[in-house]
Amino acid sequence: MSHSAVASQDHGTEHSKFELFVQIAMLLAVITGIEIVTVYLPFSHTALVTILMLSSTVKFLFVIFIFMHLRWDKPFCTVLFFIGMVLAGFTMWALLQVFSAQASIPLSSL
Amino acid sequence: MADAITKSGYTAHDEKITARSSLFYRPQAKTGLMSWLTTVDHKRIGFLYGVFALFFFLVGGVEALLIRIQLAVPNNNFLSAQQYNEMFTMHATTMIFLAIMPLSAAFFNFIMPLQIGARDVAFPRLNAFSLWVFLAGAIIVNLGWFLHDGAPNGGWFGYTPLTTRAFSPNHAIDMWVMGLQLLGVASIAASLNFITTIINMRAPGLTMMRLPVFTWMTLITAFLIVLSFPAITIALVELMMDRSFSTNFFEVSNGGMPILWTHLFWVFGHPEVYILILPGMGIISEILPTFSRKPLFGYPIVVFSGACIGFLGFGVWSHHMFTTGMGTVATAAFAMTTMAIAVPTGVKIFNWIGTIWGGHISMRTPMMFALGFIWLFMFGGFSGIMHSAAPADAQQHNSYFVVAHFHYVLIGGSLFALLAGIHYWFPLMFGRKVSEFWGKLSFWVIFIGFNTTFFPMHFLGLNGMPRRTFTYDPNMGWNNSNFIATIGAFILGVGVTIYFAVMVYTYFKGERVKNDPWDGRTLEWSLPNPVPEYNYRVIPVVHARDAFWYEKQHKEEIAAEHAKLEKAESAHGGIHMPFQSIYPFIASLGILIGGVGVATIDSNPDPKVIVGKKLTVCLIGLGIFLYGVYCWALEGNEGYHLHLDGHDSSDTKH
Amino acid sequence: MRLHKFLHNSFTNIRSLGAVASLALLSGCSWQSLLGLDGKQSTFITEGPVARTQLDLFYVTCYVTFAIFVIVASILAYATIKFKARTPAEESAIPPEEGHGNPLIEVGLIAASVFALVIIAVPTLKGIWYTYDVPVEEKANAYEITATGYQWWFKFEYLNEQVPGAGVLTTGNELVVPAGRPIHVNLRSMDVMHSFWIPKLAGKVDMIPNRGNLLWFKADKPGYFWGQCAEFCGDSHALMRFRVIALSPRDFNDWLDQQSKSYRVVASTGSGLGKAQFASLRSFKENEPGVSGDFEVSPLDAWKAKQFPEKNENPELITRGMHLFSEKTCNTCHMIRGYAGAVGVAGPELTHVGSRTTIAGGNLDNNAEQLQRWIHNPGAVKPGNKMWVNGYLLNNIKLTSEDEVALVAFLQSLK
Amino acid sequence: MSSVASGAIDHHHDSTTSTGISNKKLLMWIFLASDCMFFGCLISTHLIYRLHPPVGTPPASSIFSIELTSFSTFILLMSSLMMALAVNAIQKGNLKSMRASLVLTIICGLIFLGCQVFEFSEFVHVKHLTISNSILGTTFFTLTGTHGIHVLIGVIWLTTMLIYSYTGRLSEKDAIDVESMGLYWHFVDIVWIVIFTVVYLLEYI
Ligand code: HEA
Ligand code: HEA
Ligand code: HEC
Ligand code: CUA
Ligand SMILES: [Cu+2]
Repeated sequence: MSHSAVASQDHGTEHSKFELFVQIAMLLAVITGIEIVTVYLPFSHTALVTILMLSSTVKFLFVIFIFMHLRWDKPFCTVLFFIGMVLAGFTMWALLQVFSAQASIPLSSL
Repeated sequence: MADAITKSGYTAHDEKITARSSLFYRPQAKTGLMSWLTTVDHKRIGFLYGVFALFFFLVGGVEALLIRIQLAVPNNNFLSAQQYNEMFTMHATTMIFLAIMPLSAAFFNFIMPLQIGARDVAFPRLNAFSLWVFLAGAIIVNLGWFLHDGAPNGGWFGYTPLTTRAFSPNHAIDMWVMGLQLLGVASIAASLNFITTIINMRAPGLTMMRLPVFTWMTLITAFLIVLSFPAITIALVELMMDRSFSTNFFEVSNGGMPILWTHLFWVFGHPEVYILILPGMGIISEILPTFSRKPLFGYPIVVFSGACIGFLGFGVWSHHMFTTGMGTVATAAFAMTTMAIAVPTGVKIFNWIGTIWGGHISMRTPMMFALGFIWLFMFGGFSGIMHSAAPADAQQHNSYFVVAHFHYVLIGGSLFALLAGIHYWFPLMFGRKVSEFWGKLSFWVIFIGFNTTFFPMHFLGLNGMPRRTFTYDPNMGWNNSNFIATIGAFILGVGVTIYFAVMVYTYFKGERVKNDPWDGRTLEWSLPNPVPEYNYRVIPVVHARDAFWYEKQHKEEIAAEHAKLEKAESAHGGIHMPFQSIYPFIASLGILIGGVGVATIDSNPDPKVIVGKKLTVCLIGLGIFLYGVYCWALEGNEGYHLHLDGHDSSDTKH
Repeated sequence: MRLHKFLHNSFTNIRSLGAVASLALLSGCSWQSLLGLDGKQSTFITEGPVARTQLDLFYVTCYVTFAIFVIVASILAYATIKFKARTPAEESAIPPEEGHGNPLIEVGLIAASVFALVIIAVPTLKGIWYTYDVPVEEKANAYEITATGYQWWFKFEYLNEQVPGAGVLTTGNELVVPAGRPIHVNLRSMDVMHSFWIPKLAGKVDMIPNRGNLLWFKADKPGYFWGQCAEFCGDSHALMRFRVIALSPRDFNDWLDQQSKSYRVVASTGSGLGKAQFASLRSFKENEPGVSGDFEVSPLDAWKAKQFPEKNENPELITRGMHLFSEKTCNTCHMIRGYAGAVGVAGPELTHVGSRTTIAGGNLDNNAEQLQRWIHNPGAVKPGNKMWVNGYLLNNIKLTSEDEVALVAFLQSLK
Repeated sequence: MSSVASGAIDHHHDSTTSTGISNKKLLMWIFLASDCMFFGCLISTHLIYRLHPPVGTPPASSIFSIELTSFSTFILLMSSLMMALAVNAIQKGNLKSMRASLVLTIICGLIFLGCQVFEFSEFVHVKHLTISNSILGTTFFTLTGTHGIHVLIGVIWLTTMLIYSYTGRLSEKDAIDVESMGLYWHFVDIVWIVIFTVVYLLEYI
């Protein structure tokens, strides 16, 4: 069986990961701060929503790719997680679409 | 089975090990009750899944017969309305969650590791845990039959607000919710395990595009389970919160929307029906090539279409809701995606026909069931397409036309495939073979009984008969079809009885067969039957898609290779075997007790007396569960090494 | 020889079957009735444009899938027969060549499937938009009604018809509509999910709490139609039925006038009532059929006959029943317009209950016997019935058979 | 190797998996994929009800306290950093530094939980928003509560691991266990990133 062994993960390239992690954490904190400030800015509703969605996606991606090592792992892990993430995202989107249709406005909010 | 496995496998154990892990009790019994409760062997677990599933299949079948008796004649009062509602709710819940799914799981467990040349699944104890939690869930769902509150009666999709406390005040629905919740946990845990196993434990050379199709479908099914069960889990949590903590998810007076349940349920529910059919399709894709003595036609595209079905299956849920007034755009979108599913499904049908085309078809029982599957499933698929035309579905929805559709795909599809699979792998599992005569007889009786039962239902539905009605009037024009359907159900019952009687007989007394009786193509047939505990003496190296077929054609090279591998392996320390463990069982027992406590016992209405009966039972359950998990974690995933000399197994210590 | 005879026989059989069929067609029998598909809720018999659109679409799906079925099934059957190994020798012969598939065939078949689906998809899309709401050009002519589902009966509110002092005109379980006009029905539910289905007029749409669904239909001509709740809604879901009566515009207006009146008071003549006038109670078996439908005349005529007072009315009995109606707390749940105190809304409005063909959600014929059966023990007719559970059991309503007969007379008088 | 008749089998397997990814890690990733769907449905529920709130619902921004939430968001981010450092440390074989990071992670987790308890009790007692008196309360408490339970489980897991690292059950070669736990912890963090945006921030625009 041993000859089928694939070399175990390579963690050799992590000389400066400590700094990287700290930097990323700072970055995330900064983005969060910006988010909090943006909501009070006089932008249009759609613009604000877009900004918020984008910034939280960026944070999301930083965490999974850096903190959760996806960047250094086998791409397969990324694929696996993205199957779930994409399907969940799609389902959420579809549900929200269905429920925001005119036909779905509940009587209790009319 | 106990016998078969014990005899075939390695039985002695290493004393040194016993001493070393004396802190925790590591059971080693290979026979008797303890050996089953503590087993981590995927074959035994698979066998248990199968036994439970078949038992529940009979239970569900008896419920179906009671339904049919009630409907045989108009205005019958064989069952009361309440009993009838319990009957179809439990019939569906039992058949779907306790019969077809675990029967598929039985094959996943038993066959899949063999097909990928593995010695076990990735997490053997987690696998045992899944089994026992499944059983706990099954018990809780069925508990109502024996209690004052009665069995669940909200229909298998438990639409709110009928299932909220206001309209179903007693504990029947609580048991349903709790039971389904546990079944979900069991299914997800098992599926995580299967995915890891298939992805990570393949024999060398077994690339993904060489995987047997059954294994592929196992993988896709497991993904579907892992991704769709969370939706029902959330729905059930919300319902449970509504029932127990008076939240407002489905409480209209505070702005709740019952329609939300419907969506969440079908977000799960539609993938669920593919969870039921894909394993069947996998089995069929194994059987047809074997008995046509030809490789599967268009392997890559069959695999791809399987994945496609799985993926598309997440985008069609609202076709169960065409009549909920979603609005034109949503209805149209879901109608289109639903139709799209016909394409990959059709591709599979075409490729199966392509497989038998030009083959040498040996018409054995498994093959009969497999061909029956194609016919009936295709038929059921067509009525599915009729549903997908949303305006037409406005007439068909919740009528017997739907009942006809889904029994064609569920019985004609899933069940036929599973029955085929039982016949097909029986020799491998038990070393005996079902008599062809009795096998074929049961096939024909089932086939005829099935069509007699469900074909008339198409017309019943179009003639306006709604489903889930415990009675109907004699002047509606439904009498004849209903009566025929009832007769059919009894023919079907006879067929099923023959089938099982023959299986049981064969298990004890059937004709013994040599290895590889069907001239199989996939790896599992290279094993002796019954399969030894460690599966493969030597983990094989895979060179081609139909691995065993290739081996049979390159006997010398393979033999040489085997010898080399064997040497390497024994130098490496022998065969790794995991220890048995009782803790998965104990943890599940805790879950069972806690679950029963939560679901059935009235909490003390007086808030000052908090420590009511309920809390006590729940805490006991929780305690046992935590104890189980704690010991499970601490005992560690250790195991022992096994050395085999020649053909006799023996125990060597280095 | 025997074969010949067999063929001959079956041939004559087919011929005679054909003869029967053509005879039936000539005599006006449709294929639906030949096949027994002409039930009261048959979707094969359409009496309005919505149901017709749905049926036409259904036929399209049938044709397409049938064509595919014929092709695929014959190839499958051919392959099975042709390539079957008939002898053990054939079985163990050298296996056929190892073919692995043919991309061209696959692509061709995929294209063919997609094409077949397009044939279905186009009318599907058209149908979705057509059946969803009243077409724009007919909107102005549409008649609006709100239907509300309760466990296990329907309430109908005629939004355009105001009854002075009593809000909109309300009825229960029998929906009377004008024929030839599009009817726009708002679907509501006050408890659990129900579904509103009149197979011959339109496919179903669900009644969902906290959701404003709608459905439209149009009856081509006056008629009497069977409807049914089509979403599982608890114990008596099977018994949650209703009727739709489509009337010519003239009749409909007459009906509206009649319905807008307060309840019909039958003046007492003052003569006492003798014992003999009480009919004795027939005991019913549980689940015994009591259901309308085998009308001697056409259902519509039967309905029309119901609009007039019963022949041998007994004013004393009716007056007695009228008093009992509030004595026995019936009025807490049932509204009778004009009857002081009868303002309940938990049950169907009874102002003109005597003019309906059925009672108890389209379950029982509206005649003295069945009415008595109903008020004697509603729970035995409809398991779990709210009138039984929240009325009889909760209010401890006890009726002697005299009471029952009097109440029945009263109810029957409400034309 | 051959002289040891028993041992942790999984390790052996891990290094020889078909993909080279260890079983535990793979299992964790699939589980997280599944959990995406889990939280996806919960968040959808919340958003759907926010889409058309019943008449008379008070604006959520009058209930939420952005300061507190921002603070706990920040804390959770820092805990993620600590967790990443812990994994980094044990992968380099530095058990001591891992312990330190773990302790900090646990503290951050506890602070987060503390904030949540404070927030909840404030909402209930001061703002009169309970789980049953309005749909907002229902979805809000269920969603954030479920997330809180995930955090709690994480804290218990972290603590167990910390204890193991002293008793010797957890050593340098068990990096994979810490790594899987880290994946879980980070996931809980990203769920919060989403919740913070769609549940809290969106209410203020
Ligand atoms: C094994 C389970 C299974 C399977 C595989 C399917 C397969 C399909 N189902 Fe079915 N379905 C159920 C189980 C299943 N279903 C159940 C249990 C319910 C009812 C639940 C309840 O209400 O209780 C249900 C209900 C249901 C409905 C809702 C009906 C209603 O309540 O109103 C719809 C609507 O669109 C539907 C559609 C389909 C379609 C389009 C497929 C397709 O996947 C079928 C595709 C197959 C083919 C089409 C045949 C082969 C193809 C060819 C030969 C190619 C060429 C063909 C064409 C181009 C048309 N199903
Ligand atoms: C895989 C799933 C599955 C299977 C296999 C079956 C199998 C059968 N089902 Fe059903 N069924 C469903 C899934 C399934 N069903 C679902 C999902 C519903 C919808 C429920 C709902 O609306 O909520 C439904 C609903 C349903 C209805 C409609 C009820 C209603 O709407 O009012 C009917 C009516 O005829 C029916 C009949 C049958 C029959 C006759 C069988 C037969 O095939 C059964 C054959 C088996 C046997 C006949 C057993 C043989 C056993 C013996 C002979 C006794 C031996 C006993 C011992 C040794 C103890 N089923
Ligand atoms: C708790 C409330 C309640 C009380 C009290 C009550 N009813 Fe009813 N009644 C109902 C409900 C609810 C229905 C509809 C039942 C169904 O069809 O499922 C009904 C139906 C009826 C019907 C059939 C109406 C139709 O159009 O189908 C009649 C007639 C009737 N009730 C008469 C009476 C009489 C007479 C009494 C007094 C003895 C009475 N009810 C007391 C609730 C009540
Ligand atoms: Cu109302 Cu079924
Ligand atoms: Cu579906």
